[in-house]
Amino acid sequence: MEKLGIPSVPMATKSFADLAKSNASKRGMPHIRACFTPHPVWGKTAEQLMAYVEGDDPVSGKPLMKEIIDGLTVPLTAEDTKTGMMDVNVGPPIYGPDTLDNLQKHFLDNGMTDFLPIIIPTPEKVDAMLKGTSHPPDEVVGKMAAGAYAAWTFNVRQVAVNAVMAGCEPEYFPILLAVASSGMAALGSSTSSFAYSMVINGPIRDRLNMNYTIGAMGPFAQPNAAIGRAWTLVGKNLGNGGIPGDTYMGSQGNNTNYNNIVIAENEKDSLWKPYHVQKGFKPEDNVVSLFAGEDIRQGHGARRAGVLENPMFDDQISDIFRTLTSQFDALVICDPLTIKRLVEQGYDTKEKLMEWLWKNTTRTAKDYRDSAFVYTFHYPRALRGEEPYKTWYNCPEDTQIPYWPKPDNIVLVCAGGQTNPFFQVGNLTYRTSVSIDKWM
Amino acid sequence: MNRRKLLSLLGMSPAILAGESALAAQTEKKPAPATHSSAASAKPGTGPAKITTVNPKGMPPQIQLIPMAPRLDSLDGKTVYLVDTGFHGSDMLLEQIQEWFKTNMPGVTTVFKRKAGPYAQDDPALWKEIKEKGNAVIMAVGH
Amino acid sequence: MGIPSAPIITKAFKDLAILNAAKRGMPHERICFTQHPVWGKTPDELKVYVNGDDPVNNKPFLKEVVDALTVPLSDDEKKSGMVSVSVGPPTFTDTADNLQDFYLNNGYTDFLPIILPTEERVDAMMKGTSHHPDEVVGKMAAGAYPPWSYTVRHVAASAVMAGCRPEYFPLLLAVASSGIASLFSSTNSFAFAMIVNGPIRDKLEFNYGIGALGPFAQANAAIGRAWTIMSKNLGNGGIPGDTYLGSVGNNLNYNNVVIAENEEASPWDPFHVQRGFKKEENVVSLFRGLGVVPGQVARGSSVNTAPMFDQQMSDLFSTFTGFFGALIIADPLVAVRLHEQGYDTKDKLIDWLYKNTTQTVKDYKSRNYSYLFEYPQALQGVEPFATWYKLPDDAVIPHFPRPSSFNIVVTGGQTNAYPQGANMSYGVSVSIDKWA
Amino acid sequence: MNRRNLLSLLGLAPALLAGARTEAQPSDKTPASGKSGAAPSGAQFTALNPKGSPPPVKLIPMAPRLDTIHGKTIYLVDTGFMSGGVLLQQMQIWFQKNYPDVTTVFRKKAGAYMEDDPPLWKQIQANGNAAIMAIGH
Repeated sequence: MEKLGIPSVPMATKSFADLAKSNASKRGMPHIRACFTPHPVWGKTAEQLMAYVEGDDPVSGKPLMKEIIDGLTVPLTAEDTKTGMMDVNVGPPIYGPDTLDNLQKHFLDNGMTDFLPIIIPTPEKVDAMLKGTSHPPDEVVGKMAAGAYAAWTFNVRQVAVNAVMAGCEPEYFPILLAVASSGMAALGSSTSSFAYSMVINGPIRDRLNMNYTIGAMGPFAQPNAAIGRAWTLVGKNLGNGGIPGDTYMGSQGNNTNYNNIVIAENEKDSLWKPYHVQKGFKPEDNVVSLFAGEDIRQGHGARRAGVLENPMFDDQISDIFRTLTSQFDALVICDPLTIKRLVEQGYDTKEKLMEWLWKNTTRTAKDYRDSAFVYTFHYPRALRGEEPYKTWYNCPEDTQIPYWPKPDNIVLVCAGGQTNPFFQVGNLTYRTSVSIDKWM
Repeated sequence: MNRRKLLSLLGMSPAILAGESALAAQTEKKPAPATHSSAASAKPGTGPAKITTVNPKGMPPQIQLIPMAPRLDSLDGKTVYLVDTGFHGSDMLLEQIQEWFKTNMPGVTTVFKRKAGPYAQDDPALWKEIKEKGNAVIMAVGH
Repeated sequence: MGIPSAPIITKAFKDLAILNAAKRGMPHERICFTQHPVWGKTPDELKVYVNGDDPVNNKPFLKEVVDALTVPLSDDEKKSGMVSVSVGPPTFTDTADNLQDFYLNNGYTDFLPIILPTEERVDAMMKGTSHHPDEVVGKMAAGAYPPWSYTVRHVAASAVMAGCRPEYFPLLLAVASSGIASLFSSTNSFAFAMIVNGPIRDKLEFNYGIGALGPFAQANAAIGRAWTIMSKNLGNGGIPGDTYLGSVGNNLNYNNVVIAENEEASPWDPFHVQRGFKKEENVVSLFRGLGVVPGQVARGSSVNTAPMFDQQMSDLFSTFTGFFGALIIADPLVAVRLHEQGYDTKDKLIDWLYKNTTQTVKDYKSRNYSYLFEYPQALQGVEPFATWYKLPDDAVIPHFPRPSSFNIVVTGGQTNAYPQGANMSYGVSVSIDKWA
Repeated sequence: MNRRNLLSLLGLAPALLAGARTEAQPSDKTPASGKSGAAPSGAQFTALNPKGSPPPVKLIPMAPRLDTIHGKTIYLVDTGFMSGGVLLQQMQIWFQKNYPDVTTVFRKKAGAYMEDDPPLWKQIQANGNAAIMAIGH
């Protein structure tokens, strides 16, 4: 707006005071005239909101409307009209020399970690990590931002520093480079507390001794643990994410952000095609696929478990789907035993089950439109004429509509140790698949 | 993995398996690093300094060996209890075993029982009944 | 008992069964194995299992069962007495890098870097408590195993490894003294949570604002992680195939769900006060269950009406298993809104949720957990399960057995009115001050 | 937190606020060296900075302000968060009452909340004199 020559006043609720100011600065307007209402706006009546309008800005203490009008009319100062470039400082390239204990404390106190112990990234350890790839240390790997901010760039060496800190071995390094090259940070800046996940396919799983059997998603193997953790450190240090109140706004936070949900697919015991092959890669390719969304939940609460007759896993999965938001997709993680059972039921390919789940997981258009999430994310797209949202907003209220636009919004992968036919469901959306081999 | 390897993982002496005295056969699991030396001090220029750290493991209790119950000469004419601990499908498996006994060892009386209480809980009433009326037990624990 | 017995176990549990029998004192127990899984197989399929071979020993399955009951015992099988279990020497000496590898490769860690527990650091940690280094803190087992015991010094070693500061130590001792391990040996992949209350939250700089459950403060991160490291080292938990059997695993086991209550922004009594403690006391409360899910996506997050958080929570809980409880983790904005709606105490909301979160008897009976855990209790006459199993299929019953299945805690940074729900049951509350 | 503290957290030089041109200036203190503890942990090491490279920020001059809002057209833009629209409608009512000669136009931005909406900006540029944007919740 300001760029177009129209004076404007952004208005946010009080909780976003720090965020709004630092954001404006990052966009080059450190003196923007933002004003604030009390928080929250959602759930207040019209009368309560009128009281906000007639009341004071809780940040400045001045009457809100006077501030808005002043913001539009009081002449600019010299600083307000300044142009040019300013640099952002991230500190010296090397810390120390100092003791390991002091360095450990320095990294922790300066927000460069997840507040847990790290391996100190000495030049020797970083050099050893760099041996894990043929790419030169100064090659630019990509750009990353934890939200709608200016992205930071980073090179192979900077990724290696974070890999060392997280506890990775050099042979894990190509996976991390592949993840970092996607530009996706594992910490988002939304007020929702998002979760992130990666699915790893190909022979590299066995070469690194990744765990895809008992306890596949838990703390039972170094590559699963360290690679997942490194993604969060990469998001903080290379993408400037994870600063509460600035680049991280999740009101309650998400415990999965420590190590992210790392899933090495159990290709050996799965009766279905591996995920990367579905995405057009060869079975011998090494690929990491990234997902983002709300969470992951266990299938135990599902109805129609059919214990005494037949465990109806298709029905159970669909039942869990009904508790997800269609703003994000579904990532189903099946133990190999669950897949065996589904194949016996007739789902001999993933596609057959995806199709069945897509057709059979529905709700009325009324329920769909009543969801606050759908309103925020889908309604604007419907206004723009985007399908299927436009149809879903215009059909009669009692029309049954699917949860997701296509069967492809449902992803099925295999992990687990066959101690019980369980499954878990992530409310997570596929973002991208990246070749690991390219980063060897 | 065979039984011997598995038990050594537990920290149990392989000696028990070889039939030696089972009494407090303490073994020291060899850790990769040297087991003792005074905490070496840092000598810059002489390679990485050695340090000493403590073992974080708690104290496992001793294990009381339980002699197994004497076996029967033959199952003929005996009563065998088939106990279902409650995991999915084990009732149906035991029914099949019951069928098998009827066909192949008609002299055996089988009694099917579902253990009361959740799977990890004891059911003393059932054990008492078996002790009074039964001669042997087949217990389905799996899934 | 004096009665010969033959346990039957599916092949998947082979290692576990042998180890377990050994831990119970019968290293030679005669275990017979069938194919895995048994669940979901037809009678005909099971007949093939029964008439086929034991997949572990490759002998006819039922011949093995009969032999187990009739072949005379060997000398080893008759043996009695006590055996000790070794955990290695008390200290290790090597370079820092080698020790880091050694701890990782021997399963002492969660496979992430640790602070090495040197004697100086362990001594510094123990300055955080007035209790004697050799005092026994408690006993812990990761399931139905003989529990291990441990001293203040053992707890301190794990605390150092996880990255804790000495001032966190009383809280960890309180957790350790409960004997509850955060890794459990079920084939389910359970999750664990702790709620921290009292002035210690500020003293230790716990985060209960923006990102409360995420990696944004040392106290939350390191204390949660220490619980898992303690469970491995003090309770012998977390060995896949032996003391950990979760088929798919749970990401929450790395750091556990650490919730410092936002007592200041909550309109309700803090959790520890509900449990009979004084407000100024420092208390940690432990929970176990399946996991944490966001509530803002549940039905009831309506755009057309004011947000109905009570309905949202109820909708979310109807997809939980009633075997575990329902823990509401409410942002202060949600709590304030509910308070305005008339829920001026946590108990009022719990009462509403208990009465309004319902299911049919048919749905109830069709859930895995009902059959596995509650049907046996019904057989024993335990209420309400005994009654529920007698009602007709279309009868409507509560989703959770009792109001005490529900718990409420407030945390978050008020950037949005979001609740989260955990399918978790309350275990115990422990005084932290006792361990100061 | 005040603006100066916030901006220094960002890594923006405080000099910018004082009106001077900025040079990158190390704000992170390297940890104190020299005070070494007991022997093994006292050895000295160096460690690499794990941070990526932030792009420089291009300063954008603000648009000239209006002399007065009397007789002007103000767009009230709802970026799509929950209830932002209701708040702006209350504000419209306030303008009608207190500034009856101000024309207010309410618009909901198309696209998801983070996406741009160029046709709307064009419309405001053509028909409006000022804008108030509701970003909150």
